[in-house]
Amino acid sequence: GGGGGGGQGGGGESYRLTLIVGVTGDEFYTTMECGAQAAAQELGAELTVQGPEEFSAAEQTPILNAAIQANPDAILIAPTDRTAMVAPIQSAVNQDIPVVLVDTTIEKEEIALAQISSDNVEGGKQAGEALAREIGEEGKVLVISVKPGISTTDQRQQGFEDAIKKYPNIEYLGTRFCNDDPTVAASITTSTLQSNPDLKGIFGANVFSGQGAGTGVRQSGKKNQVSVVAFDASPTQVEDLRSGNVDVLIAQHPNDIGDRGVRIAVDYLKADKEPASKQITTGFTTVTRDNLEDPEVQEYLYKAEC
Amino acid sequence: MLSRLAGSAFIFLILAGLLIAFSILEGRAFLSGDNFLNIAVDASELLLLAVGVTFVIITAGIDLSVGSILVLSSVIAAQTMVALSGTDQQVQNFTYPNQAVGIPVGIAAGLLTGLVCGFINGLLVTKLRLTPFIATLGTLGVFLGTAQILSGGTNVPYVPPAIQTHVSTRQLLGFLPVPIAIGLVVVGVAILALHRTQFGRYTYAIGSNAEAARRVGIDVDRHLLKVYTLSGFLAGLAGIIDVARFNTASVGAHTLDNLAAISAAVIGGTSLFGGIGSIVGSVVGTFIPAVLRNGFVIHGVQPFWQEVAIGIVLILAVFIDQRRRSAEERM
Amino acid sequence: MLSRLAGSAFIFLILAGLLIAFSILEGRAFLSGDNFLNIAVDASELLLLAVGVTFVIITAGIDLSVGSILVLSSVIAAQTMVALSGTDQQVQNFTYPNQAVGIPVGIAAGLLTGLVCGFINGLLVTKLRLTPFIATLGTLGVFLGTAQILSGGTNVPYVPPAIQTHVSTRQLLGFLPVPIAIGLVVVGVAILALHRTQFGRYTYAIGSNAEAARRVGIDVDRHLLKVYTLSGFLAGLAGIIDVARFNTASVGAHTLDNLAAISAAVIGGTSLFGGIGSIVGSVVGTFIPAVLRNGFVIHGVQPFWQEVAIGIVLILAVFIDQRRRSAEERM
Amino acid sequence: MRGDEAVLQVRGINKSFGAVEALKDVDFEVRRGEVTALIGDNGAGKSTLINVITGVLEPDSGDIVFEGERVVFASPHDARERGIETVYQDLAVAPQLDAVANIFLGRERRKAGILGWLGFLDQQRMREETGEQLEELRVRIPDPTKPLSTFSGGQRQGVAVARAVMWASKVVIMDEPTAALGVAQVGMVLDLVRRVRETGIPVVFISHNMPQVFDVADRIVVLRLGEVVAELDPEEASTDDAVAAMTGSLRGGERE
Amino acid sequence: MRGDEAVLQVRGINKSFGAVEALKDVDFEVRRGEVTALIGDNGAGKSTLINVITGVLEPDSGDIVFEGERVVFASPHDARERGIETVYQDLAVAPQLDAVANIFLGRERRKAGILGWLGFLDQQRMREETGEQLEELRVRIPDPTKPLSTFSGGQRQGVAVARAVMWASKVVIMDEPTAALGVAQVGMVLDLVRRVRETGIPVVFISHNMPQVFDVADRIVVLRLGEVVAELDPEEASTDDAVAAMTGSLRGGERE
Ligand SMILES: Nc1ncnc2c1ncn2[C@@H]1O[C@H](COP(=O)(O)OP(=O)(O)OP(=O)(O)O)[C@@H](O)[C@H]1O
Ligand SMILES: Nc1ncnc2c1ncn2[C@@H]1O[C@H](COP(=O)(O)OP(=O)(O)OP(=O)(O)O)[C@@H](O)[C@H]1O
Ligand SMILES: [Mg+2]
Ligand SMILES: [Mg+2]
Repeated sequence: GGGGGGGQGGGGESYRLTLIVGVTGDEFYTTMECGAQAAAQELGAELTVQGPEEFSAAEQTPILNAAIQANPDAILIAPTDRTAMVAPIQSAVNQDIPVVLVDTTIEKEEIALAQISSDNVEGGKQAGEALAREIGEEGKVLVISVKPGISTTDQRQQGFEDAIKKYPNIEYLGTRFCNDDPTVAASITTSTLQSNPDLKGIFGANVFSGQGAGTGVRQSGKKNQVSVVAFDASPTQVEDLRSGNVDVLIAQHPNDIGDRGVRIAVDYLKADKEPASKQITTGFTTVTRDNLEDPEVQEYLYKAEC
Repeated sequence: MLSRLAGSAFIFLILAGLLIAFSILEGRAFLSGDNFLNIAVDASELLLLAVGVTFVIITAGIDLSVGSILVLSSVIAAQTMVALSGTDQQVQNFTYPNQAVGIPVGIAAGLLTGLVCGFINGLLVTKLRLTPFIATLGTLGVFLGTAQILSGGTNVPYVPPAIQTHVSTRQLLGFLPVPIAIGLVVVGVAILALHRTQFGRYTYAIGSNAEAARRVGIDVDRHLLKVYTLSGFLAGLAGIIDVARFNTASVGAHTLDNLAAISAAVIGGTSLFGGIGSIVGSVVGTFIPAVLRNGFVIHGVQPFWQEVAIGIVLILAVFIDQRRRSAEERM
Repeated sequence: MLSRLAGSAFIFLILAGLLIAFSILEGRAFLSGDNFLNIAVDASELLLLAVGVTFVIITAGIDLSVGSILVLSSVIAAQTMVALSGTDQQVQNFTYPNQAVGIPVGIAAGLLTGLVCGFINGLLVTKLRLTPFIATLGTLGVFLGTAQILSGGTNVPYVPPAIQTHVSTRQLLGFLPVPIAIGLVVVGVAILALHRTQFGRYTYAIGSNAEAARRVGIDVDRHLLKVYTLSGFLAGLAGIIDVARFNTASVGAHTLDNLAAISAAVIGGTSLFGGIGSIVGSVVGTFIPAVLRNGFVIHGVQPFWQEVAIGIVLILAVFIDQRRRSAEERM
Repeated sequence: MRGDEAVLQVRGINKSFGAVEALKDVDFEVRRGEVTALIGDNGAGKSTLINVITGVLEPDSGDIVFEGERVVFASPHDARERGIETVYQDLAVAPQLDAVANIFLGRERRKAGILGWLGFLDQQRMREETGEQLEELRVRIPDPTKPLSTFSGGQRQGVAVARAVMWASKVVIMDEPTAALGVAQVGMVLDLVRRVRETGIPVVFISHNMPQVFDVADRIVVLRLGEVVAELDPEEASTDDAVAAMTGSLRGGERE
Repeated sequence: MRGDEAVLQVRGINKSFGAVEALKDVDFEVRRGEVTALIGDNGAGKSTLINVITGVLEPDSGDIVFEGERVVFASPHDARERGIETVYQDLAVAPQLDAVANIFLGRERRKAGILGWLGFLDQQRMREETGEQLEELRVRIPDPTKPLSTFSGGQRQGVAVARAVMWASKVVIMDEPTAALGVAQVGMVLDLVRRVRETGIPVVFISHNMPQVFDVADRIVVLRLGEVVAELDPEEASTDDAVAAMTGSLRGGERE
């Protein structure tokens, strides 16, 4: 292994890294890509980004296999399933390609060089806490998610549920799925407001869920009654926050994840240096209209372009 | 042609039946003007796609690329609006000194994009003689990829909110949201065009027997070019509505819109083998799943069960409609 | 029938051309046994779906539910394996005392599920006389919803890893991964069944002229029932491979498999209007996109550009194939 | 061989399509070794009667008696099983299949042994038998292994006729088998009809061409607006009688 | 009115389908006020010749001269524009459309004024004109507003004939227009052919039925295996001559 342009040799050499995201065209991963690209540029490495069209192991596996075939010096991957991606990642490791897990993880995480993950359960908890605060700890709340079987959003939903359990006056209406289509998310919102006119809060578990929830609330003219908490903090979401369509954003730190992933990989390639800790958990930032302009919050807003 | 209308009138009854059932079950929660307006606004984009696809399917074609055209049009519309409405600095601070120019030009750009995409589909089908399935499967990827390249794969930010207030939230005559108004106009024009004009006549003739159409002197290729362009244009229009509703261009969404639009047409009685179909049917075919989804959410049906229930109701609705149709034919 | 084979041989040449192009471009990174085996394993599930769907499409039908059947079969297989291989406690500690029973019974349960789902599709098409598009659109939702209800919407955990080591990682004769072996057997049997047996003959006859088939005494309904059941069974088999490869049942995936499988068939020259098609064509139609994706990833093409490039190559490939075909007909 | 023995009888058949009464109380019989011509204006109900006899359509009322036994043909399969073969007016061929496949459709020859049990076709044998059959019937077609969609209308008709004659053991029904045929081919079909009669198998022959009808028929049944209005003996009646009966301008002969 | 003036001439037409030479150096002309019968065995190339004349097929070589001017019909549209109307052997009708729509297909009547400019159809007027036309031609069909798929073969043929006659201003071509017709309907079509001739418009009439051909034709052109082998004068030649020329058993008359 390690052939091609790699080698464990000197500093001047340009390492070829491949980042495989969970799904292409997703703001979160795009921002992660930005962070990774910036770090790669700084360290003189060459980064290729790949990813499947659907967040699924069946779609991601062929891409990982092909990427291995190109024999990069290291692979950064956001595995789409804890169990399913073990074997494909193992085959990369078997070929002596170091693997850094970014954002999500796998059951046998020890085979990876490191894993830098957002704790999505924790993120969901923060969303729950934030929503509880927004609605004065009482009233009906709803979750809108992508579709069942996607680990990241499932965990956010789980964290959210855990958090609101603590509030006896909050009535949880359950989770609805929008197939990652904001139009469907909007219609779920308007329909729910028909049956539960006293709905107080919605948690949109990803970009499109939140976007659709905000639109649905506005369409029903209940902007003042219903609080919307959404995951991620892309520029359009920040706009929604400013305009009041959404009330709270749970920003992950994808830029950070990408940046650190590349650094860990390059460090290892250059100096054979394993990271101090194999497990790095990045945090979340709760963004509201009030703290939006704070510099430490601004830092974590996603970027549309690098 | 009369029996065709009678046929679509019957599937209309099935939709009415669903509406009545949910009204009885849910009372005011379902049966309210607000709810119906919301259902209609939410379905407005799909409705436009379904109308365009209906024309295509009646010619015995298919258009898998409508969702991608929608996305590409919305990206180009949104980016044009952002670029023309102010400097980078200005728009990032949400001030849009030139939005009076930017928004209309953006809308025009989006519509033009849809038109051009549809035209490309038409060229592939008529000049390269590709089967429509392959042609539009190919452009599905090309258009979507282009949208992703242009937008960097993210939703387009900083779209002037005025488009939202002027198009999506604005209510004509004090109650009619603009997306519904657009939908009504498009459906009205489409009904006339399909059932009352030469354009519609040729559409049916080509789907019924393309060789016969050619032999009586119809320029089949030219007509197909128009039909695919129309479908693209309507997808572009849906893209504009999308931008107006969400104040951004949603690049990652709309992957399943093609299947949804084709389904709407087929539920409404349009034959995938061409020559048979109606706009009214496709309208009903758009609303049956929309109403079911709305009613089930209001009723509080568990999401997993919803999938099952919608599938079953769909099968039953079309089954009843078909029985009725063949009974009519026997009369 | 000979010219049909010649036709599919030509699209084979296009695939060969792609393989050669990438081999020249990428050298050993692309042109290696390992890489080809990986491509084949990755495409094995889609291949089975495409084979089943090819039979259906040749009868002038369509099967939109194959992805859902795959998911439902894999959920039922996985849950059966987990339930029978040990107590809850044991499996959660990854010990599987009864897996020698659990795994085979799970596989049987998954295959049976596929069979039953396909049979249901067949019943809807033949007994309720629904258009295949609507019937399988309905069951698409029903089967997927059922899978979600059974699994609670999450991937099924604690599947005995032995299925992975015995089925997916295991290499027959020291080099042939089991999914590829299954694919080869299925493709071989399907080629014989379609081109050499009465079953295949009836499949073509029904798609070519269903009424004529009925008039010569073919029991059209019975045959269609078999064809849809076959498609369901192959989807079930693909579900088993999915469980074996990923050691879990993925409920959230496979939404686009139906379109992918139909595309594979159509790229391979199968006509959506029935009566025309071949298994070899569908195999090639499965591998053209798979090879393109693999080659582009190795070459480091940006994902968004990949979409565009795949779309263009697809259009070109089918265009060349069609030109060639009509040239042959003219001869 | 010719005789009065009725192989197939239909009695009191009624069939309507919505408001159109296509068949009104029709009695009709086919006798051993006889060619029965069925004639009538366009839309008289000839094809509908054939479709009822062969199980394609279910009659609204009426009985079918085959070889002395009341039968219900629920599908064309049942009629074919009993040895009744038909050349349908729309031919009922599969255009994407070749002549061999069409001729053997629903009656495929399978390989011997286990392969045959698995459904494997004996293509070789079918090709040979097709060649022999076409030879014997003197039907000329370009290439029996080319799809029928490349054949001219007359050539397709030849294939459909060959198929029916090849398989019939009890009755052959031909619905306008000569409509698209050239003079020479018509001669061959009429010849064929006579040869089938020689073997004792009765033929039902539908045509609008009176010379052909009078040339070949032993008995002429005239349908008009769904009713049997006359039965003529070609030896006695003239073409004008037949035309008069079909168009209703004159009763050409009393019903039996 | 009848004369030697050629309205349409084709010269040296060749057309092959792969190995099949469907037309070999064919010369053919259509003269003012004349009915030209085109006869020949199945597969002789009659329909192919028609398809070449009407722009459906492009000839491999050869010229078409229309009204003294060399023309190239790139599509059937061009031929129709020039006033050439055709009843195709496969009818070329749209089964899902009704008789009115089929008769006016490609020639729709539009509403007056702005609506017409927008493409709105004057359905009322088309229905009326269809009624009149069918009346005049004495073509009987069940209901002109029902889709053609519910019509019998003869009824569809009636619609196709009505369409051709209605629109022709220069030439009418009929490829086996009587194949599926009953005796009475055949009489009407032959009558129609004569009436068209009266107006000076030449007719090309293809049929396998010799009595019909001799009844109506002014001139008979015989095709055999893609070649024009004879031109007969029906006043002088007999049916046997024609059959002999078609089947090649005898030269029935020397080429002009
Ligand atoms: N499937 C159908 N639906 C509606 N009407 C029908 C159908 N089949 C036949 N008819 C009508 O029934 C009548 C008898 O039709 P049929 O085809 O039996 O006539 P035919 O004697 O065979 O005529 P032809 O000589 O033209 O073949 C006609 O008026 C026809 O329009
Ligand atoms: N599209 C085609 N492809 C291949 N061969 C064709 C095609 N069209 C016609 N042919 C062949 O060309 C020859 C002439 O056919 P054509 O249809 O002109 O005959 P025809 O004289 O009209 O016969 P018929 O009396 O049966 O209608 C035949 O051998 C036929 O098989
Ligand atoms: Mg008939
Ligand atoms: Mg012909």
